[in-house]
Amino acid sequence: EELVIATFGGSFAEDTKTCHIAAFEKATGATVAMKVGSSVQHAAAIRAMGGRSQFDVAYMDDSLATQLANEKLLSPIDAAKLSNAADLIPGALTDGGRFVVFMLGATALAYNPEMMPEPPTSWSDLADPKWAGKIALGDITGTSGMQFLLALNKMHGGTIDNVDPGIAAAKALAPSVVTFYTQADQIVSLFERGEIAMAPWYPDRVGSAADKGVKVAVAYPKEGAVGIRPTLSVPEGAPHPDLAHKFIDVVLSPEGQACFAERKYAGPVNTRVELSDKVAAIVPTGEARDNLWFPDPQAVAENLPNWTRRWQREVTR
Amino acid sequence: MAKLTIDRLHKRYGDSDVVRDVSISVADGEFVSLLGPSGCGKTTILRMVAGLIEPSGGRILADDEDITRAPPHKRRIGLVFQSYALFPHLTVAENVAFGMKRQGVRGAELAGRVKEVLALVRLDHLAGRYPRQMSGGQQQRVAIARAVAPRPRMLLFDEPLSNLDAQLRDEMQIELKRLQGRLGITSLFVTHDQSEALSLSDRVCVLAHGVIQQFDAPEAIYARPANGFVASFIGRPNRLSGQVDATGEAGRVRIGPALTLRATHPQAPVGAAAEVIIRQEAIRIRPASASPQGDDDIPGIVAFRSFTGARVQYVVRLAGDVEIIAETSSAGPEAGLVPGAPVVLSIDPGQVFVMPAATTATEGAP
Amino acid sequence: MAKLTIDRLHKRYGDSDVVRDVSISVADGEFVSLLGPSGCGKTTILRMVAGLIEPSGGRILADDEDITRAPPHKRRIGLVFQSYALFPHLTVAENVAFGMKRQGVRGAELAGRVKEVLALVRLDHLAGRYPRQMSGGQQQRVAIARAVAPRPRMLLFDEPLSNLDAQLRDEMQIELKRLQGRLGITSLFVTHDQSEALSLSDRVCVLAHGVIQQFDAPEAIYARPANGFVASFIGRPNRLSGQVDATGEAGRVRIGPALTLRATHPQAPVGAAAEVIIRQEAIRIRPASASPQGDDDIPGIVAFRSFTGARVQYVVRLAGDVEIIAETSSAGPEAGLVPGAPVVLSIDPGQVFVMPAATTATEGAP
Amino acid sequence: MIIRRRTGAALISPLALVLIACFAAPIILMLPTSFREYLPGMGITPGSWTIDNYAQIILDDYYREVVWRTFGLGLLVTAIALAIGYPLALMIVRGPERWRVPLILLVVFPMMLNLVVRSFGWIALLANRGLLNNLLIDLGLIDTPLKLMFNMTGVVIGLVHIYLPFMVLMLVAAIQAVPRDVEAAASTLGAGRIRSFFMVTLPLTASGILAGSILVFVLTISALVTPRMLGGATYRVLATVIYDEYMQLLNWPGGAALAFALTLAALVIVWASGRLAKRWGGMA
Amino acid sequence: MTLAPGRIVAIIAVLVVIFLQVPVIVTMLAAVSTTSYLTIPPQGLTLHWFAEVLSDPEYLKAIRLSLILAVSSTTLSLVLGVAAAWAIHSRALPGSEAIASFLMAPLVFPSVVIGVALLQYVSLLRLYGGTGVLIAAHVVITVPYIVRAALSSLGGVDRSLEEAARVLGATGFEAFRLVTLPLIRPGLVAGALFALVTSLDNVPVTIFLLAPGQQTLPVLIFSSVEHGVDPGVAAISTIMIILTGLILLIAERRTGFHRFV
Ligand SMILES: Nc1ncnc2c1ncn2[C@@H]1O[C@H](COP(=O)(O)OP(=O)(O)OP(=O)(O)O)[C@@H](O)[C@H]1O
Ligand SMILES: Nc1ncnc2c1ncn2[C@@H]1O[C@H](COP(=O)(O)OP(=O)(O)OP(=O)(O)O)[C@@H](O)[C@H]1O
Ligand SMILES: [Mg+2]
Ligand SMILES: [Mg+2]
Repeated sequence: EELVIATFGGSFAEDTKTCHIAAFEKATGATVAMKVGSSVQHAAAIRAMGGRSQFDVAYMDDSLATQLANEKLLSPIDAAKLSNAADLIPGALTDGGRFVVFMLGATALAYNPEMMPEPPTSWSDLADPKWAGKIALGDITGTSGMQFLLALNKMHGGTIDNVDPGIAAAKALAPSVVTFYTQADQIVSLFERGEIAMAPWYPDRVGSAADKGVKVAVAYPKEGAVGIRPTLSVPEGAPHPDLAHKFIDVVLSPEGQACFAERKYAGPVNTRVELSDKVAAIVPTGEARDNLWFPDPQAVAENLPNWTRRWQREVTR
Repeated sequence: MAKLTIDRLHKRYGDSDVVRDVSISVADGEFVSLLGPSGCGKTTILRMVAGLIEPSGGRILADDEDITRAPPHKRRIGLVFQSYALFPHLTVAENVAFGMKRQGVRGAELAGRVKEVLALVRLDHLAGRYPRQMSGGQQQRVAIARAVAPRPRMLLFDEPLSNLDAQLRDEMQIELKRLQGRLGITSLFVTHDQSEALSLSDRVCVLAHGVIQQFDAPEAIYARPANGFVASFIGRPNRLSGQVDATGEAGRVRIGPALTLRATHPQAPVGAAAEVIIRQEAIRIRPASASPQGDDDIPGIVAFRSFTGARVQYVVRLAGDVEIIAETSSAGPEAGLVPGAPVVLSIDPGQVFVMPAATTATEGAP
Repeated sequence: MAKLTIDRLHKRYGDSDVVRDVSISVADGEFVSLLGPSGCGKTTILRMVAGLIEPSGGRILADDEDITRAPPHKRRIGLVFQSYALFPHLTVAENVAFGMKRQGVRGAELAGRVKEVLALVRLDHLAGRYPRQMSGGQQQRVAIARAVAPRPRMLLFDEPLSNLDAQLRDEMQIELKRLQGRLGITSLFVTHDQSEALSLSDRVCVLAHGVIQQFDAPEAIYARPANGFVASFIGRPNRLSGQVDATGEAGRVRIGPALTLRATHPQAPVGAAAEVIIRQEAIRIRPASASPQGDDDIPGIVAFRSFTGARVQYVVRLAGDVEIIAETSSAGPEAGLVPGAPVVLSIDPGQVFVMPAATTATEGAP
Repeated sequence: MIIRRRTGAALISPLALVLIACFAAPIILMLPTSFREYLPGMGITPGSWTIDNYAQIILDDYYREVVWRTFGLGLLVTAIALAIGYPLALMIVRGPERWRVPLILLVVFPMMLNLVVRSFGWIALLANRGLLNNLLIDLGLIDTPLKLMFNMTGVVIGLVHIYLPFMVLMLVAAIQAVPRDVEAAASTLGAGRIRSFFMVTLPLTASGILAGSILVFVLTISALVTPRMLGGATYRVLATVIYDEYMQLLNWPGGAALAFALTLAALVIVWASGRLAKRWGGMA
Repeated sequence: MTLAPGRIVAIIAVLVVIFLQVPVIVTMLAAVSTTSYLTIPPQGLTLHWFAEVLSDPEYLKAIRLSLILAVSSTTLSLVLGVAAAWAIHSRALPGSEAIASFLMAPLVFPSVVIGVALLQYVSLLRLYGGTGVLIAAHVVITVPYIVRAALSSLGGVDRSLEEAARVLGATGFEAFRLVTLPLIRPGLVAGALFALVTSLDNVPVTIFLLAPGQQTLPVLIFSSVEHGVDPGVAAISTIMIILTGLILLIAERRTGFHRFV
């Protein structure tokens, strides 16, 4: 039997193979075929296949998963089939939910330690005139952009239903921004050439980049980083729902989580995982994890088009 | 090889009739020329016979088999295109071999026949060249060789010699005629060169505006033109306007205020405005001093002399400022007249064609 | 308008010399034709004069001004291209106006001159057409009009009449000559039609393989060819192989085992193999019965008869199976001979050109 | 007569079938979607129909701006590709014979460079600290880096680079078809080199210019990867907006409406420019 | 001589050619950097990335599928497109003009939407992705180039050549194969080149239709840059360019397409 997983590309796929697929194949005797792409592509594909999914398991951001769950394009997760369900951190799996959070990421501050010997401590460091023309922001079409907007908004007293303060603050930042990046790797080359000192980015990516020799490190702002909860789900009409659950269980197992954390700097959702110091410095754990703020995915899904529109018209125009 | 019958063939483009109910029958092995001004429908007729244009009406029969709707490749008719239409990506030999290969001729036989046909058009030494490496005349000969090679039952020629110089043209005419005679291939030949048409053909078909004007043996066409159009189209005519003074055997026609010519059997009634057509070669010119003047001699003055090699042409000014062109052999005693010299012309009344004024348009649709 | 001097002009392509040290000088207002077989370098010379090809050596002078390296648009030389080279995106009138506009002619004057020149070539009614909507002959006339219109100081014509039918060709020749005479434009004219060259030109330059063979007045070229090549290229020659029997005024040449002809001043020594060139029109043919036989009469039998309108050609078989072509007027009494009829030929010994056997290749480089 | 109507139908029908089955049918399935309403977070609302998706393209000034920008970008890229491609094409056709093959190969090579990789190349070259700016600063020609990337300049450079080979190859074919004698005729009639180029060569290559321009224009206005990578978030064109609507926001009704509008407008422009160019080339 | 392009034209042409080569050179340089991220100018010099890429089964698989797709869809497009172009050119059908312009539509229509629409469509038909569907999709996006190229080269072929072949006994198809086809071949080379490039570069349509486990080179590159690129992608591009160069040189030797392209 062949289990089809719609996962992310590049090193993510490599690490999935090493950490999860090998163990899964060994345990079940089934094989795994990967379909690599981004969250949005998987979401679009699941929508297009309209309940006749050829994917068994899909990797997606929580807001997209929420959206598809609302459209009933994902089938409910059966917690009873997941042996690790009990060990998960709160919020990873809601009862009757249609997806499960398999790692914790965050939008935090990436910085160039050579240009900034003192690590940044707050989102507001981005607005420091000292760094004008040396910062980059994510565009709202990427997770980091959207989350940074919400973080700014919260810092300036806005709520999820009113992002005026956030938009205003982003607009004020815009002139000192080198670029609103749309592709994670634009950021790598910007850091690499010393074009920027600081940008909201993902700790796991910072870790990978730093491993490759790029001069970049991560700092968690004191206001709290914004949490990212990549999810696993079983689309409606998936050919092998049982195997899919087994696969998800492997991903959630302490071994799977630890392996992924070590290789991919993914914040584990299984409470029984022990991390090395190097990894612990990067992934959200301890205080940083407690400090994480998770915007309500339902609200995000509902408001994102509106925010996007405003962002495009008022900030990046 | 085959008899060709064209029966009330018609072609209309939009609302203009380009070929109008043309019927021509060509006997087995006969050589027929189509002659007519530019745009009169010659090419159109050939293309209908070859199957490249669909007739609007009428039938085409080869040996009593109706081929009006047969596709071109089933007709076994060779066509030499006005524009050669050589295959630019094939060598001369490959061009010539094309048709034979379609018939399944292969190997040594093919090579032999290609060689033979190329020798016929004097191009065996250029077999390996591409068309673009050849001069216009050479290309034209390849086109002939290509059409002849598959031994079609009929050959259609669309001005096949127009780009050759005088000598090569003469040689090719003789070759063509020999070839046609030897193989006995029924041929339909289009040309704008009358002497070519007259010398090569068993019969000549003169067309104007898509309508047959006369279809007869060359000498009959020349000596007894059926109408004004044919008279003025064949030969090198002087065309004058006049008025008929008398009809019948002793007809007379008046040209301008001061000149009257004898003309047997004018084709217009007395008093009618007429077009008078006299061929240059039908006029004899002599120095005024040379010989006693006859009754019909017309005095004039040489206005212009033109030497063309074998012939000399004179523009002679007659009474009433009428100008007429006469020609004579450059070897004869009349070759040396200079402008200003007084001369007398004598014109055979049987060669003076008098036609009603309207019938002689020589140009087809532009 | 201007004198043209071509001084030791040379053109080599790779390692073949296409034009070899040609010197021609054309007087102000003179009309000179270049005549020669295909590929002999005629077009190449014209293009060098126009500035479209760079000479490998030699000079070109217009009115003593050296223009050898001047760019074409500064030369004020009109050229009628062999391929017409009309501007496909411009109407006939716009094509004709092109050169005048470059000279700054505008408005009413421009329109007037366009009209005038188009009338000259009988195309004023087609001024608004595009070249592709016209027949080949019409396009050729536009090309002439376009070259003439800016009144250049010199006109170069590259086979400008090759696609016209006999009548139009005659008319256009006369028009061209009139125009050239009226405007006095120095002209260099290339043609493959000898009678055209002979009748239009003040002088004719015969070329072979890029070398001038003879440069002289038309009648001189015809009557006194400088060498075997010219003799056989001009006119319609019979070419026979023979052997010189006697030289000088009372020369004789033997052709085959049984035939001897008189020839004044053979150009080869006694006993030498020779090429004998006799023009068709230099031979008089009579029925054997008609008149008393003279000393020089040669008996023969008509083998083949060909009617070309004004002329009739006979292939006559002489003693020893030698075949010779003779022509006569179709109006004369000798026009009606049939194959098999016994005839006698008489040939003016002054018209029998005898040349050493090797000099008379008529084809240029292939 | 060379081929009959029946043969013609037989020849064209395989392609027609493929296009109908694999292009027209799926696209037409999308057409109803473009008249649906999209509720963020909930999905496409079944049952209700609306033309808002189309109306907003005209009414919303942001969309209007993107539309104008897209078509403006198309024109600009086409014009630049034409302006710099023509001399190159001219050089290939009319330059020294021995240069021809190398030049053609050098034009074709860059076509094989993957779009994404190519974009990275441009970022490395044109960014604020890229090779070019560094060079200029080191040479003392400029003090502050030129903004060449993540704006219109970057997109234009990137797109011109991608589509230039298309333009050049089309122009080469067109210039080759101009008879040399016609140009020579212009010069014997007193037109200098520049004038004969503008009065003869250029009009005679009108159909090639048109074909190349249409191709480049159409490809430019539908280009996605390059504007995304080199334009950044601040320089959005229709294709990126459609991508975002479709992919990021899952707003298929809005995206589909934009896609249909774009295609329709492009086809109309293509058709109209064809007529114009025909008139220019005297072929009407 | 007189019409040789002037100095200015030559200078512009050289600059344009240099402009075209710049990213190529940059990519080639990036491919030999010892760093594990893309950087220009390269630091150090190594062929490690070439070895890496050529020994990576993912890449090899992706290249293989990409080539299969490119070659088969270009071939199919050639067959279908040339046949259709011939019919359009011969004006054997009413509305030929309209058909010809409709064929431009796949070029303009946003390819993401084509991709999603196709996925929706094949899901409805319960076909799902896979090589067959991919080839069909690539035919759709490449065939416009072939039709354009074929139409414009057919326009340059003298009609009477085909007629001459017919009169010499060739059937309509033989006439096309023996006469017209060889004459338009150089133009088709250019069209095929456009088609190949388009197929080899396509992400938006392909990504939706790949079957699980399938991968094409552009999709692989595209999805790997989202998660960090190394000089491997530069190496693979360099390999593709060199490969293309070789193929073109051979094609040039065989068909002399530069005379017409
Ligand atoms: N496709 C067409 N549509 C309309 N008219 C046409 C078409 N083809 C030919 N004609 C017209 O038909 C007439 C006859 O043309 P055709 O080519 O048969 O003339 P032709 O006698 O061969 O002339 P030429 O001696 O110049 O070759 C011409 O007046 C021409 O304009
Ligand atoms: N570019 C070239 N390279 C090599 N040889 C050439 C070139 N152009 C012309 N020739 C040769 O130069 C010779 C003269 O050519 P040219 O065109 O001047 O002949 P022509 O006398 O005008 O012949 P025609 O009467 O056929 O027009 C020919 O043998 C031709 O093959
Ligand atoms: Mg004709
Ligand atoms: Mg010539």
